[in-house]
Formats: sequence, structure tokens, C-alpha cells
Amino acid sequence: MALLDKIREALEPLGAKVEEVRPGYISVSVDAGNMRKAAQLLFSLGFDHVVSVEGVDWIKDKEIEVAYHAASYEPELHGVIVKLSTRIPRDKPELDTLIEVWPSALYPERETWEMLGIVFRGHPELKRLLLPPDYQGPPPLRKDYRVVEEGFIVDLTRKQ
Amino acid sequence: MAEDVYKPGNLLVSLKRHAAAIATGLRYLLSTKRMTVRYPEFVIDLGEGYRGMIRWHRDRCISCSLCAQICPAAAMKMYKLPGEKKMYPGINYQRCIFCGFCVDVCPVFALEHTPVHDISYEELDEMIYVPTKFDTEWVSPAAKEGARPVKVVFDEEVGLRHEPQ
Amino acid sequence: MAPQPLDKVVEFILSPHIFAPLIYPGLLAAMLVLLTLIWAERKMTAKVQLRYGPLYVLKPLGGIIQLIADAIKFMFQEPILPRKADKWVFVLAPVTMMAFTIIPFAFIPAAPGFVGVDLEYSLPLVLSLSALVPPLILATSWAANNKFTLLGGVREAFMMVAYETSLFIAAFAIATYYGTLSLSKIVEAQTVPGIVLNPIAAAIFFVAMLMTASKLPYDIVEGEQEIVAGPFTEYSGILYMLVMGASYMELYVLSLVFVELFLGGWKPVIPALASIHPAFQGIALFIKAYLVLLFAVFLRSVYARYRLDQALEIGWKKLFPLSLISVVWSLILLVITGGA
Amino acid sequence: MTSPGSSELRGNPYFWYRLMGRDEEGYDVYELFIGPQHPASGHMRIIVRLDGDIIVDAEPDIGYVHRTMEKLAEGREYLKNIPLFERATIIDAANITWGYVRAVEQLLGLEAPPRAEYLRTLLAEINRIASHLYGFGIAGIMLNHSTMFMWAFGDREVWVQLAEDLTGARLTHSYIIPGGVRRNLPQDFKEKALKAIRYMEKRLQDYERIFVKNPVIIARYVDVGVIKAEEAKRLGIVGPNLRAAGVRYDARIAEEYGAYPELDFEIPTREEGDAMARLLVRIEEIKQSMSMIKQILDKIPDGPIFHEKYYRMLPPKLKEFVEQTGRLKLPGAFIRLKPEPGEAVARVEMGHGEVFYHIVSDGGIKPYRVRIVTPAFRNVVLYRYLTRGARFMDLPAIYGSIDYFPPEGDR
Repeated sequence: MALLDKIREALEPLGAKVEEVRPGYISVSVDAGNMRKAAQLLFSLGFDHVVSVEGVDWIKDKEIEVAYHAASYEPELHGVIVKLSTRIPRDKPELDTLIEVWPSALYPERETWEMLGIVFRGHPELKRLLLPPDYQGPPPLRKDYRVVEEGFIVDLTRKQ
Repeated sequence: MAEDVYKPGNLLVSLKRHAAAIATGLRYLLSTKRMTVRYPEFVIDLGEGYRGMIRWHRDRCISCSLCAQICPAAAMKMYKLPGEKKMYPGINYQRCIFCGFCVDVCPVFALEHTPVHDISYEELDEMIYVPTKFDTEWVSPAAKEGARPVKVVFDEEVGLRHEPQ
Repeated sequence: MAPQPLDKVVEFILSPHIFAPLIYPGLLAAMLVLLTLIWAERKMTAKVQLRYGPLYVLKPLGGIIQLIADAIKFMFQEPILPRKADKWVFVLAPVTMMAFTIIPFAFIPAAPGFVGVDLEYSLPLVLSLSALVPPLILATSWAANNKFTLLGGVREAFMMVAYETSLFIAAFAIATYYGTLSLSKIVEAQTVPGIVLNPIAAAIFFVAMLMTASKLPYDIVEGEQEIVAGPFTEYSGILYMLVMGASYMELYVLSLVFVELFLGGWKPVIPALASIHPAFQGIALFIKAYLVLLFAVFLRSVYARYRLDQALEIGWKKLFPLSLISVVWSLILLVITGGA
Repeated sequence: MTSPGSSELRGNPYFWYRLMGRDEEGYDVYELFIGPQHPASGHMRIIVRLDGDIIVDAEPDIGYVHRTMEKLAEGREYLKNIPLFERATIIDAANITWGYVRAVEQLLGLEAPPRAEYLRTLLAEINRIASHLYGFGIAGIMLNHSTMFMWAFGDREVWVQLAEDLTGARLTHSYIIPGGVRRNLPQDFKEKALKAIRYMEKRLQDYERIFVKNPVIIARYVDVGVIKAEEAKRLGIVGPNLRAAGVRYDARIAEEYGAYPELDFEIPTREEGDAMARLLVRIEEIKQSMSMIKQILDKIPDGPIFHEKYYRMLPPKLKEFVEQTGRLKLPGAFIRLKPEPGEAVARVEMGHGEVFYHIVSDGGIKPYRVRIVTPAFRNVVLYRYLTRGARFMDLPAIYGSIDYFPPEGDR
């Protein structure tokens, strides 16, 4: 059975939307409450580690998409990445941690907490990692934190 | 290669390894190879193709501003100078990362790389090249003060050889 | 017709009691060793590593006076006293350390009959004096009141007990064979170099010497990758120069002892040289000692650092039993050959 | 000579949580702050808690060179991000940007011509050797073996020089761009590369004598910092550190990108999982890379180095220049690449391990979100895992052996 079908069969009972974005890149989106179950199912299918935990701030939808990219060290699953994602409200970004399923999510989850302000319930170490310990501003990877890029024109005629 | 070679051996093996390490050290102690290029006395001739300081030719420039738009470090900017109709590019060497995108995107060869790379500055302001300052030849200060140019030659025995020219 | 008092002064200076501790093999020679040895160490390491090393201070001679430049720099640097340090100990310990490395020169014979104070027990005395340095390193580490110095001090304490025992036993093993504890008599009695008679003792003495002076592969006390500079972390300026110089001085003292115990002391390799002028004998000792020193510092470019527990294991489990074996070996030799 | 420490604790990747409260439980813990400015730890701090000589916990405190790359990338056009990401791992610039370019190419629906793929692979392998040599040198100086440090950095210069001949820059090549590469192979490159390979082969034997087989190194590295396959998989370790634990995984075989499917190479693995195994895997990889460079130079096909779609936009005069000099000119339209909305992921094997990119595009000229996961960031957990129960002096040995590169971890 093709891998995609296997994943469909396993995860669709949870109400997951499974699609193949590109060859070797499968996207699975579930409700926030089903994340852990979906993760466990993916783990049992052989996806034994998390490559990345990240958030995408869809500010227009007032939602944050939290995505776990899982992959496998097993030779038959080489070259496949599964994105397990969920959307949670922007103003109350909370989610259960998945480090029990994937210990490799430990540091990426910590980083996602720091950069997007997503609280992973049950994570033992939600403290600053990359930013200075006394950083006060909004989570920097949210879209309402703006970085101003300079223009490419300097007008020296207007000086003085 | 036997698997257990990289394990602690018995006294004899270990003495042999000690001897081999010391002998290798002594062999290098007595050899005449050197890797160092003694820079202020010798300067490597980088030759064609090296992405060094950027030379701008005012006469060729068509003020298309592509170079300023492509600059990933915001080093290259278009300057509007008093008394000039057109805008011309200037560069801020505090920021330039020598990626060479500006040179590659210039459609009229107004920008080109020079092999000069060893310019130093005393003040930060000197590193900003407005168009009036930008259109000059680059000269390596070491070369100007009589450093001997050396050429890098690949060599099987010493890796890189630096041959005086 | 030189005036009488000047003759007296020259005679006074040339008398072994003054000349030995102050000029050779003592203070002046030691300073020369210090200055050139560190340069040679850097130069040799650079050579192995395909670099140039110190070059630009007196370029025609390969930068040989680099260390003088460094010393001047240290002299004019501000010696910083940490606020929480025990100031008296912090300052006095390096000074005392240097003193204890210099005093042994009074007892080390430099040529036949040429020694500051000729003692029957010069060997144990010299070794004991140099064994006074490690406790002072402990003192510096405690006085500086810093986490890294403290760890360095603990390391020194562990190392000290591991090597001193083997060092003493190895030295006594060879002395047993000669039947004397006087360095001059040991040299006189050596017809065959000690290293041939008792290579085990020589090897142990050399390794323990490296441990004493914190040279690679045993520079554990300074372990800069973990503990910055060990006990010397807080030192700067002239005090830093003293603590760093002390380990080289110790190495010099021990290598003189090594040469006198195992390499025939001042006896030149070509005996004819000695008959030209007695001074050649002193020079022979110096050259031998210097070669030993060069080899000891050369090892820096070959080795990495052992771990503390591994060094202790080497000290207690390998050197110590071997040193006992070397004593037995000496006794057997003594019985077979009937003594020197 | 194994490091002491409870094996029960070692087996469980969560054990440090339980150890967090050790102070209150009555243990005496000596806390040391190693770094961020320290001879052994560049730009990062390791908070070490010691019980005697045994490490209770070594907490990596990273972020001292964090440059907000993911955020900056959101504000810049696709092309401009290449020199930015390069700076995460400046010693391995080709590999780290290749992942990004692959993801962008997927979004754009572009494919580089075969010759360009070969040239990318060539530079990637040169970079891999240089990166491993850098790691070697750091591993050497961590144990105070200054000769290894100088030799590795000196010999790295040979490969850096090769990369310079190919790209015009020593480290920040910005060579791989969407649709191809920026320069063609220089005339005498093959000859030079073969000389460099023969030289390196000789030097590796000397490395072996003075460093790898040196009894001091064997004492310091064998059975130190052991991680076995099962734990490595759970912790998501990548690169040579993973392969030294016996897991045969490499993005080059997993993703089959570039010219790798056409090359004959092996993925070296070892079973021991200790510091020595990690070192040996890297040496073996250097040898493999050199064999790959030889193959590439033999097999490289002729043809264009840049995608037709953009090459066509160049005026004839510029095309002529490109043909003559082998140095690519970029069309002005290239500044504002505009992919379709969607997302793409790409993985590339760097010297340190696998780098992962995830790009979300909203159809604009700038990426909506770029996620980079660098190998160093994935390996940072090793500090906690490997050092637990080790002796304090094992810390530099372990640090050196895992080849951690702080700017890469911090991004």
C-alpha cells in the first residue's frame, strides 16, 4: 500500500486532512486537540523524529499555524517529510507539547514558544533560548512585529 | 583497515604509536615547508575573477538602479546628488559583503570587480563611497608600499605554493 | 697594575659560592634559558605547524628577543588585584614560588667541584625545594578566589601527589646504584650514563618532570580549554610573568638534575674537550640540559592533553609501580656489578 | 576507561528534568559558566554543574550570535536571502544555501540544467571537506593539540582556494542561485583539484600518525560521549554524529538531489557512537568527498549553467560576455522572483548534517515565512545528553567531537 494511503487510513478517522503537496511532501492537518493522537499514529508509521517545529502567523485569519515536520531514519521512508499542522487562535496560542512522542521536538518547541509565543503545555523548559533573557517585546516572528527595510535611494540634495 | 586499530592498545602498540607521533613531529620540525604568506612583505596576486573591491565606471553607467535594487546588504544605494540630473550608485563598504550580485546584474559593465581586497580605513565615514568618490581606481596599499606579489600554485607536496613573480 | 679591591671583587664573583647561584647555573643562566627556551618552544611548534613563529623582533636572528619584548610588555601592564582576592597571598605566592625555583641552583654542581654549597645530600634537597612549588600554586589558586582557579588548584593538588612520589623514587633508584645522594658524587661516579644503566628510572623521571612543569601532555593544571588558565586565571602583568616563568624554571632545575643523574652530567661526549679548559665541562652540562629542555617543550606540538583521571592513573598505576621496579633493578645491578 | 555515571540515567533522554531539582535534594553542585567568551566555547555558553569531577548537567546557553535570519528573510526578495543564509554557516556556504535554492526552485517550478547540478555538487563537496577540516581543527585545539588545529586550518586553505578559483570568493560564494550557478568551471580546475586531492591523501596519513592514532587522543576519545543508534534516533541527531552511532542516514541518499544519484559513493557509518567514531566518520567522509570530486570532474556534462527561462532575457552583448568568461550575468527580472502561492520543503546534507528549509509563499516577491533548521541546532541537545555523567575534562573532548558551530545553531 502506498504510503499516502497508509497515512490517510490511519489519520482520517481523526478528521485529518491529508494531501500530497509535492512528491515526498505530505501535509496532514488536524484539530489542535488531536495533535498528540495524530503524532502517535505518525510515529507508529515510522516517522521517528521531528525535523522542525514552527509556527506560521496567518495574521489575516487571526490564526497561527503550528507545524511539525516529521521524517524518518528508516531507509524505506527516506525522502518523505510529513507536515503535521494545526491552526490555533492567535490570541490564545496554546497547544499540548509533543515531546513525549518526539523527544527531538524539545529544542524546536522551545524556540517556537520564544519566537511566536505559542505555549506548549507540559513542556518542561519554556525559557529564552536565542533571544536575550530580558527580551520584552512581542514574539518576533509574528507578523505584527515589523522589520523596516531600507529603500535604495539616498537623496543628498535635501540635506541641510 | 582493521576495526580495532583505534582502540587503546597494549604497551608495545602504544609505544609504537607514541614513537610514530613524535617521529612525525620531528619530520615536520626538520622540513622546510611553510604555509604562511608573510602579508605585508608578500601579497597574493588574486588575478582575474576574484570578487574584490568594486570599481564603478561613471561613463558607462545608465542609472538603471538594478545594482541598488539587487544589493542584499543595502550597501549599494542610488544617490541623488546636488547639481546632478541622474542618480548614480554609491557604495557603503561598512555593509558590502562582496556577493557580486550588483556586478552580475549590471547590463552595461559599469561595475566590475577588482582583485584588490586589502583596503583598511581609519574612520567609518571613509567607507561610504558616494558616486563622486566611487569612480576611482583601487590600489592595494600593500602593493603600493612595495609588497612582492606572489602567485598561488597548487602542489602535490605542500598543498599551496606561493611563488614570487 | 690593577688595584687590589677590584681583584677581590672579581675573585669574589668568580668564587663558586657566588658564581653558581647567581650566574651559572643559577639566576643569569636561568634567565637566559627562560628567554630563549620559550622562544625556541614557540619557534619549534611553529615549525611543526608550518608557520614562522615569532619573527619580527630582531628579524635577522629569527625574532630571538621576542621574549624580552613580551617581558617589557608584562612589566608595564597593570597587575590587577581582584577585589575579593586574599591580597597578600595573591602577591607573595608567585614571588615565593620563583624564589623556591632559584634556590636549588646553590646546590646543583655545575662543574667538578664548582658548586655554591657542596652538600652530601644535595639531591634530596634540590628535589624537596622544587617540591615546595606546588603548594604555592595551591595558595595562589585559593587566594584568587575564583571558580576556575579553585578547580585548577584542586587539579594541582591531585597531580602533585601523583608525580612527586615517583619522581623521588626514580631519583633515589639511580642514587642507590651510585651509593650516594650528592649530585657531584653521582656525576663523578658515572662512567656509563645512568640512562643506560636504569632506563626505567630515566623514563619515569622525565615523565614526572613534564608533570611537574605542566607541560603537554600533562598541562592539566592550566587546562585552558576548560578552566581558562587554572590557578593563574586572575594573574596579570608582572605577577603573571612570575607564575609562568616559575614552571619553566622548575623544568630547568629538574632537567639539570636529570642530566646529572642520567646523562653523565658535565662530562662532555668528547672527553678531549674537557682537557682543553675546565669551562667546557660546565658548557657540556648546559648543552645537555638545554637539549633535554628542547625535547620536553617540543612535545607540545605532538601531544594533546590527558584527562586528569588518566594522568592520575598514569602516575599511580604505571609510574609508581615502575619506579619501585627501577629501585629493584638498581639493587640487582648493584649486586651484579658490585657498584659504581 | 569509560566515564562513570549511572547507565540508567544515560539511557533515558529525559533524565535531566529529574535532575533539575538536584540542589534542593541536598546535592552539592558546583556551577561553572563556560563562555560565552572562552577559549573553548566560541560564542556560546555552557552552564556546567559539577558534582566533584562528574558533570551533573551541562546546559547549552545558545543565542549569542542569533541574527534573526528567519525574520529578516520575510522582508527580502527571494534572491537576496541567499547571501543572508550563507552567513549561518560561513564555512559551508554552498550546502546551506543549496537547501534554500532547492526549495525556491520547487516553488518556481524550475530545474537547473545538468551541468549546473554537477557544479553545485562539486562546490558542495569542496565545502564539505573544508567544513570537516574546520571541525577537525577545533576538535584538536579543544584537547590542546595545537598542531592538529594549525594543520587542519592550513590544509583547509587548499580547499578554500579551490572554491575561490571556482566562485571568486573564499567563503561566501553565493554560487548556487535559483536556476543554476553563477560561474562555469575554470579551464585548469581539474588539474588543480587532482593535485589538491593527492596532497590531502598524503596529509591524512600524517593526521593519522600525529592525531588520530596518538595514544593521548585515543585515551581522550575512545568510549567518551557515547550515544547509541536508538537514542540518536529519538533525539533527532543528524550528520556524522548520527552516522557514527550506526544509523545510515544521509540527506544525499534520502533526497537524491544534485548529481548525487549519478555518483558512486558510500555513506560511512560506525557502530561505537563515541567521540572517536565521530572523528573517524568525518575522515572517511573527506575521503569519499575527494572520490566524488574526481568523479564529477570526469563525468561533468557540457551544456548551459543557467536555466533557459532567465538566460533568454539577457541581451546578446551580455550573453557573449557569459560565453567568453564563464561568468554569469543576471537579468534584471531576476531580482523579483515571484513564485506561486504554496509551500515547499528541501533538505540538503551539509558537512555538519542535514539542513532543512520550509518556505511558505503567498505569491508575493518576498517569502511569507522561511523556516531554517540547521544541523547544529538539531545537535545542540547532544550537549545535555552526552556530557551527563562524564568527567569535567571530557567536556571539551565531547564539544570538539560533535563539531558544533555556534552561528549555525543560532542563525
